[in-house]
Amino acid sequence: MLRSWTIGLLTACALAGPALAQATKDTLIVDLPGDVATMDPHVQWDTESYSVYRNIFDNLVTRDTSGKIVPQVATAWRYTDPTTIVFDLRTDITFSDGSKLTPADVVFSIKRITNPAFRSPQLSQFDQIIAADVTGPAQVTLRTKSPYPVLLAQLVKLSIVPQAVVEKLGDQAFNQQVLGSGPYVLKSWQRGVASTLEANPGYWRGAAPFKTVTFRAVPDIATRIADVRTGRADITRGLSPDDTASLKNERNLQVLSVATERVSHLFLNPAIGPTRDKRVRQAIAHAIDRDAIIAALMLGFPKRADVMLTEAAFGWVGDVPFWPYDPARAKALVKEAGAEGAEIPFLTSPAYDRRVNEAVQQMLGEVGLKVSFVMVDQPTFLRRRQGTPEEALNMAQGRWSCACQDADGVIFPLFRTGSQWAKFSNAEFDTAVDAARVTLDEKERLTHYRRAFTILRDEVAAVPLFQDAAIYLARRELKWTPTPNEAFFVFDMKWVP
Amino acid sequence: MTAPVLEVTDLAVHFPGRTGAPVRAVDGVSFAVAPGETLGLVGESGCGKSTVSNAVVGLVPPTRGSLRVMGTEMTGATRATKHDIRARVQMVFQDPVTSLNPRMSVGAAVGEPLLVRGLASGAALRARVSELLEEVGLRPEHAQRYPHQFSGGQRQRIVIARALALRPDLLVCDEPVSALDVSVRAQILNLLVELQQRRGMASLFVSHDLAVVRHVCDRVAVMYLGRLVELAPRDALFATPRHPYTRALLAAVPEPDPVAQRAKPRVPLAGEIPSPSNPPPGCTFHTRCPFATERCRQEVPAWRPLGESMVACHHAETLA
Amino acid sequence: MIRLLAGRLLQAAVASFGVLTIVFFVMRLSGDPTLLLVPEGASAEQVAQLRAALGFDRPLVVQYAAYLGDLLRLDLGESLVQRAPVAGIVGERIPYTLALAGGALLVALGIGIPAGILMAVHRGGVLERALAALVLAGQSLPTFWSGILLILFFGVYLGWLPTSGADSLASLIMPAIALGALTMSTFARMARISVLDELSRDYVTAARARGLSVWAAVSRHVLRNAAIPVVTIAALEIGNLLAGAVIVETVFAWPGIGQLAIQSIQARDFLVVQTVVLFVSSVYIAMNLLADLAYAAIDPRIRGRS
Amino acid sequence: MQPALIVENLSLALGRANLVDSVGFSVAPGEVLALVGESGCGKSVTAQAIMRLLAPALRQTGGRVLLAGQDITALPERAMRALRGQAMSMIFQEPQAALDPLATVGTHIAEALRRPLRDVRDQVLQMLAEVGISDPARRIDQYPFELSGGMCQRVMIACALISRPAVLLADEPTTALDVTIQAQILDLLRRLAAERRTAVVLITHDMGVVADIADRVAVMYAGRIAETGPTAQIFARPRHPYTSLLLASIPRLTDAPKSTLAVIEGRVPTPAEFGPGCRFASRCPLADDTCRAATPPLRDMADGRLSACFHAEQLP
Amino acid sequence: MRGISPGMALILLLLVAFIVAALAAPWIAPFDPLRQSLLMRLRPPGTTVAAGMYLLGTDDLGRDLLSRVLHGARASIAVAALSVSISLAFGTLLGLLAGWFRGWVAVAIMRSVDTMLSIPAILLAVLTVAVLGPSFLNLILVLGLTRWPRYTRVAYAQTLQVATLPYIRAAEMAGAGSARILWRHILPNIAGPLMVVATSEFGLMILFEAGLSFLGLGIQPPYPSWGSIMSVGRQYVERAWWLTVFPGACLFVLVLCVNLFGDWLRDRVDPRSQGR
Repeated sequence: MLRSWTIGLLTACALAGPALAQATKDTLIVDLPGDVATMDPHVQWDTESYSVYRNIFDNLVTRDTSGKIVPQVATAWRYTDPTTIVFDLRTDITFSDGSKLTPADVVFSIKRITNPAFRSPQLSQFDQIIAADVTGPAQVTLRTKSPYPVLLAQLVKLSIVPQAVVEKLGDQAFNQQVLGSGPYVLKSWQRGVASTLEANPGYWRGAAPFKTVTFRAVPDIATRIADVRTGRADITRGLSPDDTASLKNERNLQVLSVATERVSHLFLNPAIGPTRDKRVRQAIAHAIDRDAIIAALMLGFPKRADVMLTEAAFGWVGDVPFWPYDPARAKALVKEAGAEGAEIPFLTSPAYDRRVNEAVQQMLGEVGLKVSFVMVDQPTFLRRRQGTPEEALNMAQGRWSCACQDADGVIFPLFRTGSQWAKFSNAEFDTAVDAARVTLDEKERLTHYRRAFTILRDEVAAVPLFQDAAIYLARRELKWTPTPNEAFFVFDMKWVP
Repeated sequence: MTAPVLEVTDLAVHFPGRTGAPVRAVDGVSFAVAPGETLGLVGESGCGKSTVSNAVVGLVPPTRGSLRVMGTEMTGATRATKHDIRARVQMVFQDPVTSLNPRMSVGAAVGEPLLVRGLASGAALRARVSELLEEVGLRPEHAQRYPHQFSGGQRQRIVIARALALRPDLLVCDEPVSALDVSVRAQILNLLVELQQRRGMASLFVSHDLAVVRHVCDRVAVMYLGRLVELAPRDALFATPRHPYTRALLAAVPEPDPVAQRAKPRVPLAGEIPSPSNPPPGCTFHTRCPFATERCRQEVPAWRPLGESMVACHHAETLA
Repeated sequence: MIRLLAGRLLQAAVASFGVLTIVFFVMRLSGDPTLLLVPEGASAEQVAQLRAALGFDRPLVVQYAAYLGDLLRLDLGESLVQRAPVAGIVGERIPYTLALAGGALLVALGIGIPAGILMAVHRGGVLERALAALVLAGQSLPTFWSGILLILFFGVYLGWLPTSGADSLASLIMPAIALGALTMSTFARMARISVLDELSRDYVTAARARGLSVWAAVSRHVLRNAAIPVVTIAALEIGNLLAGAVIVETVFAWPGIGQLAIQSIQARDFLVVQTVVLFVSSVYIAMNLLADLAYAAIDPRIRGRS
Repeated sequence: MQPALIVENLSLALGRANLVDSVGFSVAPGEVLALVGESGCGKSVTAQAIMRLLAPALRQTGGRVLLAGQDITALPERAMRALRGQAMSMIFQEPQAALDPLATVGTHIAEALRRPLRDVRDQVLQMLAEVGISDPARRIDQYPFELSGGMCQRVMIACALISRPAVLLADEPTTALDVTIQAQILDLLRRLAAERRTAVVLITHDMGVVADIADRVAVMYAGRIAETGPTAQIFARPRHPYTSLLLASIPRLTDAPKSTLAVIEGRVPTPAEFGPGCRFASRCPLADDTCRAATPPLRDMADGRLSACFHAEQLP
Repeated sequence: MRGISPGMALILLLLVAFIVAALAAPWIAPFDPLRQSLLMRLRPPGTTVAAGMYLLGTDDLGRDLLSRVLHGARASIAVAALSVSISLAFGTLLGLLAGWFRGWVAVAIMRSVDTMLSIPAILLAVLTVAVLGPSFLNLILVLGLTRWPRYTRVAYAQTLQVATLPYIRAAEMAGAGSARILWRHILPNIAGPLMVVATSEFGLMILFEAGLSFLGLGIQPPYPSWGSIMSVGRQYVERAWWLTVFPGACLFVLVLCVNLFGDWLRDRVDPRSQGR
């Protein structure tokens, strides 16, 4: 303990030297809003942790830049029956300590994350898997409780860890000194400060683009922008559209953006208060000028969304248009419902864009509905939003991501009767999403989802606003195309002089 | 003889000391004040005279001994009894600046005892306050003003008016004129003498100034290191002091008369007053006494009558 | 002296226990972190399962007793979020916190105390007013704004200082100034008051009557006497410098315990928050003890007491 | 013989208020002059003005101070510092407050010699013995809180006299002390002043102290000198109504007890209330329109005394 | 003694001006501070539209900054004034009780003071806001209930001092009970030093609210406070400087004036009564 203090003090005080950033182009410095919570990929999966350990591990399957699920550790897969799937694995992958990645490691990884005693927060994404077995020298077989169409999408997030190392070190120590088969190796991790990765020389997919990559924790966006401007960092994320306005002209910088798989939406509670009346919900839908919000507030970065899903996810349908902006109609509906001047409590937290909330408040005010904000911090927000309809209030903003890129991960938990998020209850909707959940046939599933989205639109269970944009600021020489899943896969970046 | 207004018997007040040993501020003091009488209590700083006056008005609890006011025992009395007795004994303090609440009008201060004891309120209270102010030589309209608008002498008059409000049987004056300028001092002394005569009120007059004590008191008690060394009628004490300390004290007072003062024999008392937490054995004065003998160092002198006086000295007879 | 210290330690123990209890219960009242940990689509059963696994389904009193039991065994527990021993998580931040607090204290003492003394000695003069405006300015700007202005000016436009981080002495300069500015004015005002107070005392006139100049009287006599109240305030302020630096640490990306505490509160990482607060209050108490010892070193009246 | 200290027409102002007005006196070596008056009469600020240690709000508006014939009024601060504690010294009313609580006895005295204590230890020990402190070798390293008030005043006297100054300003040196201790200190002062030929300006309000020790007296009232003269004559036959009333108002061991004391009615005017005439006029039984209109000059009464009263001759 | 220097007069004048502006905000503000205009976002000072001139420009939702700064003064000053009043009242009461009754009462109260002081105020505030949620009322309660120990310390020390004075003993002898003595005799005489603490706390509370706004826990949108305007405007430091500069200047001048006023007040009440 004492020793680490002393060392820390030395690092803090003694290392007066030039900024690290401009050293050589062998390095990449990334400013993240926070530090890695856990390096162990089976524990936390918050954006910061994921951004870092994603580069250290390989997954069973992955997505290409277009979002299609493609092989990684697995070369091919097939269903032998609706609940059993067989994966063929590569045999040429080694972990960075030189040991081979075997089917046993894959099975170990699945069993580890699904073991309730391990208390993985990600457990619910994998708990449909009830068995994993090595069924050949390069083959594993998984079985699910029931037909589970989202399995592959979930497996995209499953990192393969080396069984021998984990068992030797124990969970706590492994978290400190993770080791995987990915393009990078963890070199050092100063909690709360930075983590540094080094290229894995023997990576099976080829040489990594940077010798070292440093991820720094810089909570304040203004400071992160200053870091990139001064070259102290090469890339950062989390900019708001307004931040880009004065940066677009800077010669050394580039603003990168991509539409993510998150849909910003307004949840409407049909169980309580004035929003029980469908006409009031419809009025809200008509009152909100989504295009104005996107153009004026968000400077055109996000894409308008008509359903509660993005094109990047399976289940998206383009032929269920949402209610148009029509304030006159909205006013009339409010009047018809006798809800003029009705108070609409709006639950929100600092995690949601304040300006969108305030714009919505004004737009609803113009059609005769009085929005009042109830601000709570994020944990409380989550608790109340999942609590009783009274706790969840009449309205709230949401930015849903299941990271599985499938409609099942979005509208099922949000609207299916019995889910703690859902305050909406519709038997026909329930039938449709239940059916889609256990059907492997994509066409059939799509039909179910079209039905479900139509019901959501007609009942106005929510107002989809837009597909969120992820905005990055990078040095001009960095070449990278950001992906919708907000992953920071360094292997895909490179310097171009 | 009528019953005394105040009867103090073997009073002791000890405070916890810093070093562990208790500070014996007052250590076995007995005296009585008769109705209409003014008893002077003199001594140097630290001798315990102020502690005696604080004990008499109930501001410090006695460690030992008895305090009777108008025949009622104070030590161990119930709260209600104490509350009643307190009305019979009032006090005038040394510093007229700190003895009045600066944020309270003079009228409110003088009327407070009457108000909180429910003896007067409203117009009656105002009338009574006016009366009291006039009695001490102030004007009724002064009631509206605040203490800072008055000079030291006037403030002391206000304090006296407040003390008189409850028509006490005993007025305890703790160095009432030592913080005042010479010319003002005379005004207050005249007022006190006048009040004694007009009201026939008994008082306990604590002072370090022998000339002042002689001027206002009927009998005088001399204290040294927590004990009485001599108690005598005024004229007897000043004419024939029986205790060597009384004599030294008298000799040390500078007379405002160069001829007399320079003619005085110079026998200044040597040394300093010992600490009351560690008093010398025997007669506590023996460390400074020019007449001390071995006996004085061993044996505590008895409190005994000698002529008109009471004295605590082994050699009182040989001094005279 | 020993008795004084023993008494203070007892008081310190009581205060620490109070701190622990308050923070424990306030934190639990704010809800538990289970919902923050699970994926958004998790079902009620899955949430309940994790909650039970983390032990948050037990009655509060049981959790409290368990926590105290662990503490008595000097076990600070494991972070729910980071899955690592809390002692290590907090411990790794402490050097940074100490460096920042030290730097800020240096700024505050180095500027604040001389400014306060000058203000007292030049009372009523132009110098006093100029210094007053200077030291008070430090306390009149929100740090989150002055911080970003410092970064833009010295970091981006001039390029003199690193814009963020904690990897060099240079990167300590701006956060230390931003944090020290607040404390500086407290020190300056306190130093001014106590020097003024001492200057009005007779011994200063007496020293000057012996032929000492004002500055000689100040340096030979006044400063030691004036130091006593300043030491008290300094001890009080150090607690604030340690974990009150939340905003400065956030703006300058300084990895101290203030930032850790805020992030842990937001993540409901109870044990980390409790440990941070325990650490800060212990330092605060230790500083008060040190201040008591400092009095004794300065003041013979206290030293003389057994 | 040349006076050790001459003060001529000294005037001091606080803002616009004329706090001290044309005060003058002189003291010869070995002589004790008592500057006597009630609080607020300006006697203490006069002493501070002589030392040039006035509070910043006060300013000298006229007059001069001669030390051994040298005019020190316009001396630069550096030169004044050389005189303070060397050619003229001062002692104070509250001896315990006048000593730095955190410095030892020896440090204080060595400071007056402007030498480190270790260089002058013997000299300091000798001085401590001379001011009557028993066991100087122990006392020299003690702190003020370990000494009684009387001993602190002895230390102050040692500080003041160790450099053998020509003039000692003693500002109420015994007021805070008990009578028996006061007698000791007065004796000490008298002895040392005589032995060392020090001119002493003793500031006091106590006529008893004046009678005991002073060779000459200057009575001050409201910032002006009322009268000056040899002690015996002032007490025997005051030449100013103020002095006369003051003496009559003091209770004495020889008076009739409980008799009515003479009283000076009213109170001292504040500086804001100072009018054009005699400042005592508002309280004076002899005052007439002349007194209220014009300032009475200090007149020579032919017996070595000066009085600032138009009616001095009417006094008995 | 009663004199007020010209500098002090200016400070008092400014303080009065701030309070008047805050009170009169609804009548003197040129626009509705909540009225957005997405087309008029981030316009510089002096921009003229049909409805009038945006004298200080507009914010990121096209609202008039001058109106928001005026209404923000209301919120900032109200939060500070109310929270200071609460902690002043509560802290003083405890300090009076501890100083008057001494013994175990004092031990209990002063130990809780130690406890409260050893938890950094900002952490305690963030924690409590997390529990209660950041409404205007809760904000005041949180600030009020976390800052009382400062007053308790001063009130305790002062009460101990005043309680020994003769006029308190005179009141006891008059027969006054503890409540009367505390209320009529002690409280008025310790008010000076407490007001000094209160002024410096007032400035701190304004900054504290601003800090909490930065952390997302201050006055809640759309209602403005200086802190919330600035923490939003911080994002636009370079692009729309007016968003931080105007409220920042107001905040700076107000806090500076309050602090200077506090120093002046401190010099007028006995300096010796401080910090001991």
